[in-house]
Amino acid sequence: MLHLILFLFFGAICVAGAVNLLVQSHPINSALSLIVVMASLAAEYLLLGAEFVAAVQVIVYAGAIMVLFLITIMLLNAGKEERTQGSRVATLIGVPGLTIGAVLVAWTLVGRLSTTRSVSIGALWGAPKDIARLLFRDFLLPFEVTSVLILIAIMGAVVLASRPEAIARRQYSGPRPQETRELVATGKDH
Amino acid sequence: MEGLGPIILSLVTFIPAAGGLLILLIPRRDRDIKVFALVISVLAFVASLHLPVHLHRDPNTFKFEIDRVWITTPNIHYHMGIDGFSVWLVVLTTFLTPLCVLISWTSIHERVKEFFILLLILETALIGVFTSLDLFLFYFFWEATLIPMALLIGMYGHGRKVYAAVKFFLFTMIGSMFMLAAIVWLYAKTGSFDFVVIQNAIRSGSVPGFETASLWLFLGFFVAFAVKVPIFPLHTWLPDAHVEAPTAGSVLLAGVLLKMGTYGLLRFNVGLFPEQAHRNAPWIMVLALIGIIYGALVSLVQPNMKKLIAYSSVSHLGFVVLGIFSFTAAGLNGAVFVMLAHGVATGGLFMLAGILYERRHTYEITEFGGLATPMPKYATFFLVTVLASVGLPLMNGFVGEFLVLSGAFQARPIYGILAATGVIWSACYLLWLYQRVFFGKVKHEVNNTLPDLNLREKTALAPIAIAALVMGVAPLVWLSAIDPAVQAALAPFTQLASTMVGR
Amino acid sequence: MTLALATTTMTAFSQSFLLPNLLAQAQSSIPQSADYMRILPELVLSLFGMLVMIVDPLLDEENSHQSLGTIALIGTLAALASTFWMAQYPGTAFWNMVRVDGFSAFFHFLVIAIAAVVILSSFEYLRVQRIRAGEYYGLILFGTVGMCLMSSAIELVLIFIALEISSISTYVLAGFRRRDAASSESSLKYFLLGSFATAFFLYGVALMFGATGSTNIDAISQVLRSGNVPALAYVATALMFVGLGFKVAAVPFHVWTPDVYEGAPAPIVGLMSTGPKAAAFAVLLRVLVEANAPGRFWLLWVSAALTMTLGNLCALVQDNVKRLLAYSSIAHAGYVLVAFAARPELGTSAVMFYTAAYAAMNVGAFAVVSHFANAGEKYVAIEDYAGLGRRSPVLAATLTFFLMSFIGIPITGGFFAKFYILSAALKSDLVGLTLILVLNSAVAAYYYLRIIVMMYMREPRGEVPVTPVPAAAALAIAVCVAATLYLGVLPGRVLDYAAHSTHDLASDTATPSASSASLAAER
Amino acid sequence: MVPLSYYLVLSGILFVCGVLGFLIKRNIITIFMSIELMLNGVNLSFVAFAAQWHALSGQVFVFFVMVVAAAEAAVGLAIIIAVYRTRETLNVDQVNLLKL
Amino acid sequence: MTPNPYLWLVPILPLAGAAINGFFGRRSSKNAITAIALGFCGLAFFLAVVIAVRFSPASAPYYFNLAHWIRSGSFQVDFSFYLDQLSLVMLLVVTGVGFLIHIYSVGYMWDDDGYYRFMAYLNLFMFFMLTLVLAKNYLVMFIGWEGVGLASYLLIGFWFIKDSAAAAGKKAFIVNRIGDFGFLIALFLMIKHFGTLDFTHVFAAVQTLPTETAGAGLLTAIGLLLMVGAAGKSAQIPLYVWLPDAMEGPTPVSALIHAATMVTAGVYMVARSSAIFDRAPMAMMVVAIVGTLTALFAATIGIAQTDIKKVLAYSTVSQLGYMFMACGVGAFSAGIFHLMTHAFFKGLLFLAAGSVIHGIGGEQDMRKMGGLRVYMPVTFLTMSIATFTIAGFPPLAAFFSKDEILWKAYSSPNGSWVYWLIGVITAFITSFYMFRLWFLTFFGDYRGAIAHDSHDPSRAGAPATHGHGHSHGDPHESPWVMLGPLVILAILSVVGGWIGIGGRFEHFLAPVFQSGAAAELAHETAGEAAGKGTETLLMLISVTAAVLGLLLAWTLYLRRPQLPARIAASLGTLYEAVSHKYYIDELYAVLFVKPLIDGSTTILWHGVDQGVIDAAVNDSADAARHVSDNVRHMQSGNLRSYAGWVAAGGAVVIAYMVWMGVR
Repeated sequence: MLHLILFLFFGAICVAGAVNLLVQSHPINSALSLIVVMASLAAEYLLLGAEFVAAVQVIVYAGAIMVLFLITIMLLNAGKEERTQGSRVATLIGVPGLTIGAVLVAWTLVGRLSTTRSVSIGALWGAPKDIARLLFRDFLLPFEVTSVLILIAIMGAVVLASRPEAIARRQYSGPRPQETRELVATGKDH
Repeated sequence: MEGLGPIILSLVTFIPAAGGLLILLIPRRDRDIKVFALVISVLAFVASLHLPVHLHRDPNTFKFEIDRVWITTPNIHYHMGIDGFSVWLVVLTTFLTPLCVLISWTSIHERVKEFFILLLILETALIGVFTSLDLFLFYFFWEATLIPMALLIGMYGHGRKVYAAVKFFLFTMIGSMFMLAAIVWLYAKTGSFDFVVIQNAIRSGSVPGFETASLWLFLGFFVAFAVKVPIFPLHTWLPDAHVEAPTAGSVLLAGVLLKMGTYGLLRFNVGLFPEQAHRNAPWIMVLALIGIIYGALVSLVQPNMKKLIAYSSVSHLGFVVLGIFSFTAAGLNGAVFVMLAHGVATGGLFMLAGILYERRHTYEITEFGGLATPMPKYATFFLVTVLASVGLPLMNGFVGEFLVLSGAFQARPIYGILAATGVIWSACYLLWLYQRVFFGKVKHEVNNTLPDLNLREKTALAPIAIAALVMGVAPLVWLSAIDPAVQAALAPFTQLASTMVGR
Repeated sequence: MTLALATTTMTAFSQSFLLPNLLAQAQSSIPQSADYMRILPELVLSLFGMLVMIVDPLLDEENSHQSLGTIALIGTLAALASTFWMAQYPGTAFWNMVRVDGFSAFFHFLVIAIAAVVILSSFEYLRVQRIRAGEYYGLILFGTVGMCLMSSAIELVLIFIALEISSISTYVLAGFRRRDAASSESSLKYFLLGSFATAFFLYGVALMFGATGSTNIDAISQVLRSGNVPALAYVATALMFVGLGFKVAAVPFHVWTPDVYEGAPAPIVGLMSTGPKAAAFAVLLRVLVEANAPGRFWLLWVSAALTMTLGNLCALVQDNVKRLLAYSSIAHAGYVLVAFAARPELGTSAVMFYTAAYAAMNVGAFAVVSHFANAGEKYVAIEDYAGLGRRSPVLAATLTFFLMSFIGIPITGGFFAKFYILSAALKSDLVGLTLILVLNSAVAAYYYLRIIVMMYMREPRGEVPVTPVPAAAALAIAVCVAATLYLGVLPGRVLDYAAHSTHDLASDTATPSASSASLAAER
Repeated sequence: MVPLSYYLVLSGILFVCGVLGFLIKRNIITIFMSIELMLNGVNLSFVAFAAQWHALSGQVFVFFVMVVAAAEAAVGLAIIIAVYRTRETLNVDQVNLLKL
Repeated sequence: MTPNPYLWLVPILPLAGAAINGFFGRRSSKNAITAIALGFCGLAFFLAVVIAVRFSPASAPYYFNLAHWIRSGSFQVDFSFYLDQLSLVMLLVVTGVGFLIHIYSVGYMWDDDGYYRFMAYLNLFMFFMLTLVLAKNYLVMFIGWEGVGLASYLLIGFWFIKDSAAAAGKKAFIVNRIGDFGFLIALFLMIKHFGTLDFTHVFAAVQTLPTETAGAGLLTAIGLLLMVGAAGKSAQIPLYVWLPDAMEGPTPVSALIHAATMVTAGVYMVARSSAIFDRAPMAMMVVAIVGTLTALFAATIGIAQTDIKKVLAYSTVSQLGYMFMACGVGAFSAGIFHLMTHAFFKGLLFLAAGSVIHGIGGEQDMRKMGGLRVYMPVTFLTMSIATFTIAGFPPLAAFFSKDEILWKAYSSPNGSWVYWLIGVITAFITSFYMFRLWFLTFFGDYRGAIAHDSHDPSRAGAPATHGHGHSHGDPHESPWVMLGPLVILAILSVVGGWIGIGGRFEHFLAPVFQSGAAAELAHETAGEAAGKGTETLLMLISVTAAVLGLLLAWTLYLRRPQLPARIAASLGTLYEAVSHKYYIDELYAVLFVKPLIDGSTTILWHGVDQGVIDAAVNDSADAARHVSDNVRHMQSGNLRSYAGWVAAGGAVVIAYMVWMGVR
């Protein structure tokens, strides 16, 4: 009973945060509401008895990733977003389609689910030890491979975030490309 | 005894292409290239003469057969061989190519090297179409003719050459795609590309699901060939292609490429699907009929010499289709013979038109008139070719048309009668053309100064005239080779044909 | 910055090699040497990737291109060699994470070969476009690792991670032309939509996990072949199809392709239109065919039809060669999907052959394009190709050859590729699809022809420069021509191999007849 | 006692919210956030299913997903910065040089 | 049937001459050319005579197979030649008259630049004509049939500088082609039903068939179709239109081809096919009617013509009508008889007219002639003989032949008095316009202006007509090389008919027309008593008709020359119509030619070809491009739209899969 209440409570916060993310016009607020969502999700994980995941959720997501987001927002001091009408397709086709899909999925999830067994706190024997066993034995390869992933991410970040002029000044010679987008691109060089 | 046996066929087929590749190595001195190309093409011609000379007469097998495994999966063989249908077409190709080389001697100024390379490669592809007995090989050569021809039109043509080239390419491409589907179906069901194997499989009824599919297969092949022939509603690429193409291109286009279509109808549509062919004969013959009369009438009013000849080809090939689908000995013999005759005569006409274009840079008939006075030799050659094309007895045009018509008449009298009106039409448009171009006083001053044929042109034209005459006087030389193949092809039709005549 | 890089490299290094030894005490939890053999190419690739990263700071920008490129090239070649070695050790490794069989070996070889050729064709390009070589080659190598893993992984999670590796590396590579706004935009679009689609895929994985209780392909296929299929599995398949359909650019998930291809550097387009795509097809085969995903027949049928038709239609009026080729690649994806709709034992080998043939010709075509594009990729409009046939005949001839292969003229790989798909489709009586395919390839001839016409039948436009083809690019193009020709003249060996490995796939799964039966049931 | 389907529905809602955000938000960063939202939704269902099947692997997946998400975040934000450099805007509707 | 190895030489010789002159004539001297042409033609004639001398009815017919020509399946055609009484007659006529005209041409064409061409063409014509005559099967006959058409095309258009000549040549060829079309169909019918084209086999097969009473039948069809061919070649209604125009050709050509030989080929062919016609009475009747009508029709036109050659042309048409009338009533021998005599006197007429034209410098309008008998006596003499002959005065050749025809038309079972009546009327008209011509040309006084003024500039391109240095100035007699043939022909047209007396000619030909002749003979013996009396009566009537014609012409054109104009005025439109040949050419132009050209241009070419087919092709291409242009706007470049597509697509996929799942 209590369990259900807790679930509903955190679920409500979670959804509220998600919706808030959508309605807020300033990225900062969206980011914050996203943090709310993540935090409440962590609680839900606890309810499902996944302590480890809950912990990682808070540390990695709320801690690391969102910080990155905030830093970027600050760096680019992104203002309130203007409500431009760039795409009719998104609203006319995407949203209705999305709703249909969502309804159908939900219907399958609720109605046709093979089992609707319910779960209670601590139902899982999710001790970190077992998880470690999984991670470093059964899932050793994915674990190792993630390192490659991270490496790529770092390289990518380094390449893309560094300023192109650095190269340009050193090697550039000959006439500027004339195309408009080139002008847009190089307009910032000096 | 088949002399050189199996090698000769590959030799004939690939001599030109080899020559073309050699030209790649020759430095860009146009004269050497031309001479070399001429030598190669003549060589190919001489080699090809070996075929009819040593051709077995027995109907049921292919001659000079060579059958080697090329690719194991899919089961593709390098299978070549000829019979009465194809042998003369091969010779026709090798016969026309040297003349093409001669005729483009001076008319091609730039990118000479590429031109002759393309020409020779085209020749190989054409021969290959007639010699290959493996459906894949056939399809390969079939497509291979496409590119050099399109390039010849597009690079060396004039006027709306690009439009013409693209139109030519796409028409044929779309058609051949359906053929590819049909071929793949056959392969999927029989596990072989080999013409003979497939034919036997079909005859023995050991192809699963053939009954239901046969109509579609027939149509698949038919569309591809109908575009090439061209049969009536699919013919509009032809005039454009001809008008814009360089002379040599037109000659090979009219002389040989169109025959690929009729040959295909004969070899595959009739050879593989006799029942379907027989069932669909009526409407196909109607189309052929329309082609004959329609083509003639339209060509009657063409202001452009080449367009006129092009439409006349539509009319003439209508005869071929009519003959093929009459399923009578006379019809088929005639059809094949018309192919050859038309190849020679119309090829000649295009060469003549080209010669005139070289001098005046126009094909408009109104630009000429009274040419018989300044260039009598030219006029004479033109007359001979026209008469051959009109189908005057003792000229090659007559024998074929006569046989086709009598065959069609035996099969379906009314068709024969309607088709026979073509005899009148051809006289109308060709003689009218001749009158407008050569008779009367010289209308435009420039035409007074036109030089008559020079030696090169005469040597290019003489073979045409001679061939036209010889084929008309001694057609047996050709027919005696064709007839066995016809008998073989008609074997499955004997009862069908008889019922048809009965109707 | 380089220091940071070096350290991360070391950590990654240590992670991937020392840790197993640390764990060596716990018995039965030690990866055997065979396990390493089965990921040998991946190991080699990442090794050389790191090598590139290490060497990069030591060289100065000016002439680092050649040396780094050479290292990367050697790496790919070594990996290529090691593929054969790997193929000697069929079986699963790392506790059912990867399986080495003919199938995965085939795609390993293909993907690595693509990477090698792309690297080769990039030598000059990087100098002309003033792109930093170190990260470029590194990313290609690491991305290749991801692609390789995609083809051999049989665990959805690993597949997911591998997918991410290849995707992220290509996201970054797409944005490498830093001075060009188009490049970064394409990178952004690719990235956002890519992760959007990945989320769908992931959701599908989750639901599949929920439906079957496992994420191992074999286990899943066991469940899915056993009588009653949970409804959830259908939804899961749908969602995974969305994700993978995006990767292979199937309509309507293709929308990103043209923009990204137009903006990205030409050689990278050559890579990402073939490498990740081939890998994605491999995954699609694993997920749909090997796992015998339910209810896929009409899904594939329709999306195949849509994909090829739409791709060709849009390509008709394109004036930018890269964009045109992008649409054409969509169309070709459609052709491949036709093979997916065919009976598995027939379709699979057709898919494999097609991806190989398409890789050969497409990489080649883009190599030509990227050479011709010149600094800042100025000359990518079709009009710029006018008279190319006269100004550099060889280049034009090779491009024509590739275009012929696209069209499907015999003795090019493209012909047999199309041929096999057709025969597979006809053997499984997909007459409708066959006709659509035939019509499409006829239409397609038109826009490929446009380029040929431009090159041969139009007069040259003066201002477009034609620089002589540098050795490396020439070599790359030559390799592509050779491959296309080889596949077109002697497709036998490759086909046998594909068919054979199809048997692997089919035998890993239950009898193919079962799955085809399930397909038949769906019609 | 909470029926499992509740968790799944919640995850579904989150996922849908993410997609919706992608569709309607204009700011690139926010769009990226909504992708993260979608991933979170997926994570929840992973954990829920893990609970259903009593399979820990479900939780391990979440771990991997987070790692991937982190990597994506790094690259994604870098890309966004690059785009901002060339275009000086974060509005998606204005990032459409490449079209048709 | 006895083989005769010389037969094939007869046609081949002229061909050799043609070939030699054709190839080398341009560079060789005129004498050489003359020698070659006359030599080979003469040889042919000589050979023909030899063959005739060694001809014995007992061993006839002769044949010779030169070589196989066409074979397909069971059907086969050979180059084979055949000689029986019928073809012997034709052979002699053709070679004889032909040779004479060759000689005449030497004089007539000597000054023409195209002399060698002309001679070559003439020889070529001889070759084809002889092939036609000596053919053993219909296809070889067809060679000659088409070949003479070609020759006449070339010779009519000999002065191709003149547009009218070129057009006339084309017209002749095409109209002939229309006839040949019918001929071909007839051949196809034979092939289909008899499987052969060889005369002997075909006729043998025909013999087995019953006589067709109710018209519609195989033989009737064949007969009618053959008649179409004959009508084309022999200028019968409705295909006669080409012959008058053909007069554009040099006069010897008109004499040889369009009077003596080629135009009679149709008659020969019908006679040759007598076996078929005998069993197709319907077809016979058609032949007779066509012949009769043509005879009358052409004659009426002949009245009002002013061009001397045109008059002769129409008279030729009308005389051919007589021959067909004869064939039509089953009197083939009579037809052939008239054919022979006609060859003599009509050839003579033309040659004489040619000599006149030649003598007064190319003038052909009779109104510009007159009183020429003093200038050119020989021509006058011969011309007079010819005129009286054609008018049918006894005992000249035409008297016998024409009378024979009229009698058969009246008496034979298929005949009737109607044919006879029209025949007599025609005879009257004939003699009228012929004497009109005679009086206008030779009597009165010379109305021609000074010769060189009389030159019609349009003739500038035709050197032969004014090539003579001395042709300017007064009219003059022609050289003997031209007069010689005139004289010979004149003699022939006097004595030529006598061989017909007492039905000798008919009995000579009897073996050829077995069935038909047999029928007639039977009939004659039956109506013997009545026969003789009526025959003489009818003979008298026709002679009177001729005399009346003479008198009328005399009154109108000699005694009261102003009368014709007044009559013409009073007749008004009728006269107009007659003088314009009843506007037939114009009618054809409106009915066939113009609709054909316009229809092909507007409907077929611009309409179907460009308007429908090409338009369809191009439109579909444009449509594709258009669709593509719209479809690609799906690619708006906006990220959210793309996401929208993905989401929507995903929704569809999910929906489908859910449905699959719950199904």
